[in-house]
Amino acid sequence: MSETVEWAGMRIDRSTAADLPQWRETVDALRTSTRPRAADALRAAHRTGRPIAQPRCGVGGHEEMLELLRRLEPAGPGMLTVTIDSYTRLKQFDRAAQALREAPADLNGYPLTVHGWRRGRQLLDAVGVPLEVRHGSPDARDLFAVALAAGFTSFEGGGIGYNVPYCKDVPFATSMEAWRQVDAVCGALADDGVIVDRELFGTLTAVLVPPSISLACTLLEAIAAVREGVRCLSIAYPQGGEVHQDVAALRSIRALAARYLPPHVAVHPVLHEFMGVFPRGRGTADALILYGGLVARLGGADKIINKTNQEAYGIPDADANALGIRTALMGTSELLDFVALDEARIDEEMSWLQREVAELVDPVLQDGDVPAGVAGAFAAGRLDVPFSASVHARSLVVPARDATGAIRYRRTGELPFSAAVRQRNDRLTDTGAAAPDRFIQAVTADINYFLRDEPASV
Amino acid sequence: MSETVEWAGMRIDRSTAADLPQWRETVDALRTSTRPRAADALRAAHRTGRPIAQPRCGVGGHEEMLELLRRLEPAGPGMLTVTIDSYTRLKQFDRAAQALREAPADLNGYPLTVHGWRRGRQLLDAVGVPLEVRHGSPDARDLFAVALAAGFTSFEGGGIGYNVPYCKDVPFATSMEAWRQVDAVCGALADDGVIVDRELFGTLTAVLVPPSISLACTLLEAIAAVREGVRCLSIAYPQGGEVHQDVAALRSIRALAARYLPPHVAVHPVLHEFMGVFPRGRGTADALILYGGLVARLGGADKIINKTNQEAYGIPDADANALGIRTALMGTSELLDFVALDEARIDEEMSWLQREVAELVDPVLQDGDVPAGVAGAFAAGRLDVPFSASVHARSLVVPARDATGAIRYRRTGELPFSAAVRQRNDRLTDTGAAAPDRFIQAVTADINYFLRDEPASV
Amino acid sequence: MQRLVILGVAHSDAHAVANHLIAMQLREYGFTVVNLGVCTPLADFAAALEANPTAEAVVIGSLNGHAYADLADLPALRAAGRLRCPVVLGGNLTVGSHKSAGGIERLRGLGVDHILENPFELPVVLDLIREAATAGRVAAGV
Amino acid sequence: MQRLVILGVAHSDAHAVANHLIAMQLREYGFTVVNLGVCTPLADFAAALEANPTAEAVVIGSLNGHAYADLADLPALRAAGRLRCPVVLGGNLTVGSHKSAGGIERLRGLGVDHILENPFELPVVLDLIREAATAGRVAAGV
Ligand code: B12
Ligand code: B12
Repeated sequence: MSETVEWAGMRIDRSTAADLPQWRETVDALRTSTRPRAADALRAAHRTGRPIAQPRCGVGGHEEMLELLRRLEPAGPGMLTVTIDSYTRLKQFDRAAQALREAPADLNGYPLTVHGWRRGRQLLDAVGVPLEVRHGSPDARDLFAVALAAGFTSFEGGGIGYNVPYCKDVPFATSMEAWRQVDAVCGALADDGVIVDRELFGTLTAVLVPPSISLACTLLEAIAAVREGVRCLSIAYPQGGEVHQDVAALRSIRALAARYLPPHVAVHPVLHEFMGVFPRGRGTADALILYGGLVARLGGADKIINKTNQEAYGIPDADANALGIRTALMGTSELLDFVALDEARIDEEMSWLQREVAELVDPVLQDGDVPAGVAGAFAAGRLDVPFSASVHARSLVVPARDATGAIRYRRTGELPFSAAVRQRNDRLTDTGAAAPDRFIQAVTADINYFLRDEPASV
Repeated sequence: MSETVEWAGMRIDRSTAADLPQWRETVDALRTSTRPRAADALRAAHRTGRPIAQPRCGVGGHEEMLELLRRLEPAGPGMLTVTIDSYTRLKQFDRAAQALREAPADLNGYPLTVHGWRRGRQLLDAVGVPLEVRHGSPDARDLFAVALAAGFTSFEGGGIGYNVPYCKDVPFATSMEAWRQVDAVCGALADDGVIVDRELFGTLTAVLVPPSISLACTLLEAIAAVREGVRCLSIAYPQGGEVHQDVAALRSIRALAARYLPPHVAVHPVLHEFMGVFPRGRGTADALILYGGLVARLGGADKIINKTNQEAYGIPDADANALGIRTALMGTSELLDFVALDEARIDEEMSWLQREVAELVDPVLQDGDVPAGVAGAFAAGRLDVPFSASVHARSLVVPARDATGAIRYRRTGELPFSAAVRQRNDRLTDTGAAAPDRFIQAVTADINYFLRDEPASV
Repeated sequence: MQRLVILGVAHSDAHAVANHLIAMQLREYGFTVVNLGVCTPLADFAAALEANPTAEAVVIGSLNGHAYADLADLPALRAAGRLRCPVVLGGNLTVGSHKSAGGIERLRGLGVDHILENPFELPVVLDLIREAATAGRVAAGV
Repeated sequence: MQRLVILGVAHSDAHAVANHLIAMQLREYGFTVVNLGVCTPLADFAAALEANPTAEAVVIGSLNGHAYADLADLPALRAAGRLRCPVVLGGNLTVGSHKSAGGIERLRGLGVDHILENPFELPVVLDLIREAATAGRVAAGV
């Protein structure tokens, strides 16, 4: 392992630190910056009742990244992104540097730590909306230090959501501690008047994630973050596909925040447009992107992370991404304000969902130490995620879509659910005990829920 | 006036007739053609419950027209269009020919009579969906003859809808007789097994057209057409902008057909996406196009004529038109099937609307002679259209949007409405007796209902 | 003295709504409006001017993109001594969504005196035209 | 004899779902699956092969577009006598939505033996590999 030093209370690589400005300089630059801030954009969105849209976007080369941001801005995003490449996410900085030298176009994101904070600042100056760093790093301290030095005011990730789906073998103790340090820096900055928006990746493994697992994990991360002084939280939930369930989940974010978090913390529900296997036909892909926008508005989200109609094929080109932004925003148009849902059905979903979340979260909180509680719960399967990338989650839970398309638990594994919750899930997923091969088929069908037989979009 | 001859029972210009094939040849070609037919496409749409989309499209040059059709087809229209230029519409064939020679790109449509039926046939052969001729000719007999010889199976127009908005001084007796002859040819063809889809232009003057006027005019045209043997009718209604009213109007098309037309006639409700002053900003324009698709699906339309986000600027380019098709179709996606409306409110709208239509139509039908009845009613203002282009409609009616945005009658002029209908309209439009200058302002505001303060789309 | 203008829409063009509203607006403003309505050949404008020689201007709308072709006879009419009063034109003057300045130039080349974007400019422009006429000269474009 | 394969996801890649499902599917089909999971360096595949010398193939998934860079060490490992059994690769192998054939060629150039579109082809391909091995020769691509 490389040698580490302390920067703003976080331990980061000596080589990363060597290139950074002094901490006070960084704080002053952030405090006096006249650039638009993420927290303000989110607050404004909340006031208008219309979510802003934000694409994922990141390419290897610096000029190409500038160009990409400039091409996306006219589509009307309320925030833009610097999506980080897989090497940087996993702290394989050398490989990122090598790829950047040899074949920048082959990178699946922008290696910010390699490019350095000065170039990051150029990205921020290139457009008139705030930028967020989106990545997937179980330990993002180096990346966060560079991002702050550049002047970013929004940073995604957390000790659960950026561990479980993004690496094989990082213990929760490690990732929770790394993110505790990030959050503590945010707390210190908040005391200095600089609010950093911290988005929590409730999407987890993205495919058939039961809403209560998503909300439980982000809620635990939120509680941990607030304890470190974080004041602005974007809590992201992945669209599952059934409108009542998705709206209930988005609305539950505020309800749970009111119950578990202090009132001085700004909480912004965020919808990640459908994160599972995306339809390959342009018609359904576009419709799904639109649908996400509409669900976000109905659910009271402040932000939508849009998908594109090239999602099923590969990292989208700028045109497809711009169209994705526009299509998602179309779903938020006031012209669709006549769309109303069965509120009783949503209330019922909300009440069950919040009950499930409480049954998952309350035991973890019992001992007061959130990071330790999280690690222990995952080890025991009392917190769990389907299809985990990390070996530290047991993936004993098995999700299934019910007859309406809503995501339920086919098997609850070791989750500490009450009998009532288990019975409801059993009832909703009762399709007879599937034989093993039928089982793979059934899960695959649920995963491929939005696939249609139609002409390819690319 | 130029000399006329008879072709298939219609009187057309000798010069037009000179170039046409024999009538029997035309019938045989239509009967044995293996090209997709409009009537089948509409029937299929009806069966699936999802409207097909169709753009307006027409450019002067023949190669450019072929290219345009080929570029629009991949967007997934269920039918394509040959939109005819203004000269040809008004039988100024010489000017159309001159423009085609000198500056084909300056024409606002495809001069089919000048290009001739052989080229028309090339258009039909260029794509895999049926084509419709859309125009705006008070007397379309020449154009129809050329269209039939080419092999078109769908033709828009009628003695009211293609008179009132499209010319200054053609008496209704003239236009009704010209269209009677067109319909009689369709009747003869139907006896030979060839079904021509006849679309009726309920859009009229397009701007703030009260739904009962639209439905009354197309219903009268439909009755006249059916008497001549027409078997397939597309009855078009222009989206006004208030969802309950628009859905009520679309659903009323079938209800009125059941009441006034024999059951052997296929009636296809068609939504013309918002036909008034179109928003200039891309966001609202796209959203309005989407909204139209959704309204069409909710109203049970079999076809949507889509708009484009360049509508406010000029005839759209192929890319904008393709996107318009896709956006309209997005509104018909099954992913939005959860959208439900207040059915009681729609029922109430439907009942008033159908009552208004009956109060307009029944007196005209009293004497049995529809063309004469129509002419007399317009002369007396018992049928009327706001903002008429034709001097033969009196334009004494004044429309207004009510508080919900629905289009009502501010003044009913000489329309023979019952006291109940008038009272309801008075109540809904009661904004105090507007002073003349306030009046222009109020009407303008209602016309500009969808304009927003946002960046231009072109 | 009662001010008078001749109003109408170009020969191949049937768009009526702006025409209705502009007529209302000018009447509101105190003008007598001889409204020839839609689809009016240039010769009919000339004839109306001859029947109403006090007209201050001939105001033509064109929305369907055919303005140039529909006004192509203006030089010939003027050469024949007709339609000599200022011609004011407005609407959507060329075909297509991507307009170029050339389209407007071409129309000026035909002798169109004033090309306006917005009908609300009409009263001001008509006032200017009258002032210029009173001063014995014609304003050279606005 | 119990058939055995080594399964995993490329070094920089954390996509887990296909990996879970392919493991289930192969077990269903009767294989013993040594599943190394996501983010697996090529050296770990080699080590697993050394620990399980009867493995019929090393089956690698890559979805994040980094297949080429993540497998770049294959020639060096092979030259060192390691990872000598057939390597089967599948997933989304290059960055971007507009794929070119060159991306696949490059991977073959590294010595990847089989590149598959669909995991349902796996059993058939594994059967072919075994036949070829039994016949004492290695199938030259599928
Ligand atoms: C309503 C409408 C119709 C109705 C008209 C009903 C009627 N008889 O009035 C219907 C559906 C029948 C129709 C038909 C056609 N239309 Co139309 N129509 C429109 C639409 C949607 C609104 C026009 C309108 O009434 N606006 C309200 C009034 C108050 O404003 P306005 O007309 O836009 O005019 C403004 C300015 O131009 C200006 N102005 C207008 N006249 C004048 C005159 C003077 C002197 C001045 C100073 C200013 C001025 O002031 C107004 C207010 O700002 C426009 C697109 C749009 N704007 O959204 C297309 C539009 C004008 N139509 C268009 C066309 C081409 C046609 C057709 C030729 C069909 C075709 N080929 O597509 C036919 C006309 C056939 C013919 N012979 O002319 C095109 C023009 C294209 C171009 N120039 O490139 C437009 C822009 C649509 C499009 N994008 O393709 N149309
Ligand atoms: C779910 C998902 C995620 C989840 C993954 C959770 C998890 N840990 O598993 C999350 C959100 C975390 C995620 C993260 C990222 N993702 Co992702 N993700 C997807 C998504 C939506 C579905 C993938 C999936 O699970 N499918 C279900 C399984 C069953 O099928 P599959 O993986 O698609 O694989 C099929 C085939 O490829 C093949 N196959 C797969 N493996 C193998 C192996 C063998 C041997 C064979 C024969 C066949 C085979 O069989 C499968 C069934 O047909 C796809 C897009 C899509 N398809 O809709 C993007 C996608 C794969 N992701 C992509 C990327 C780039 C990333 C990131 C790098 C972020 C970024 N820069 O954008 C990170 C990963 C970071 C890292 N270190 O790797 C890109 C890949 C781009 C490219 N190649 O150009 C895609 C295509 C999205 C896109 N359009 O940008 N992702």
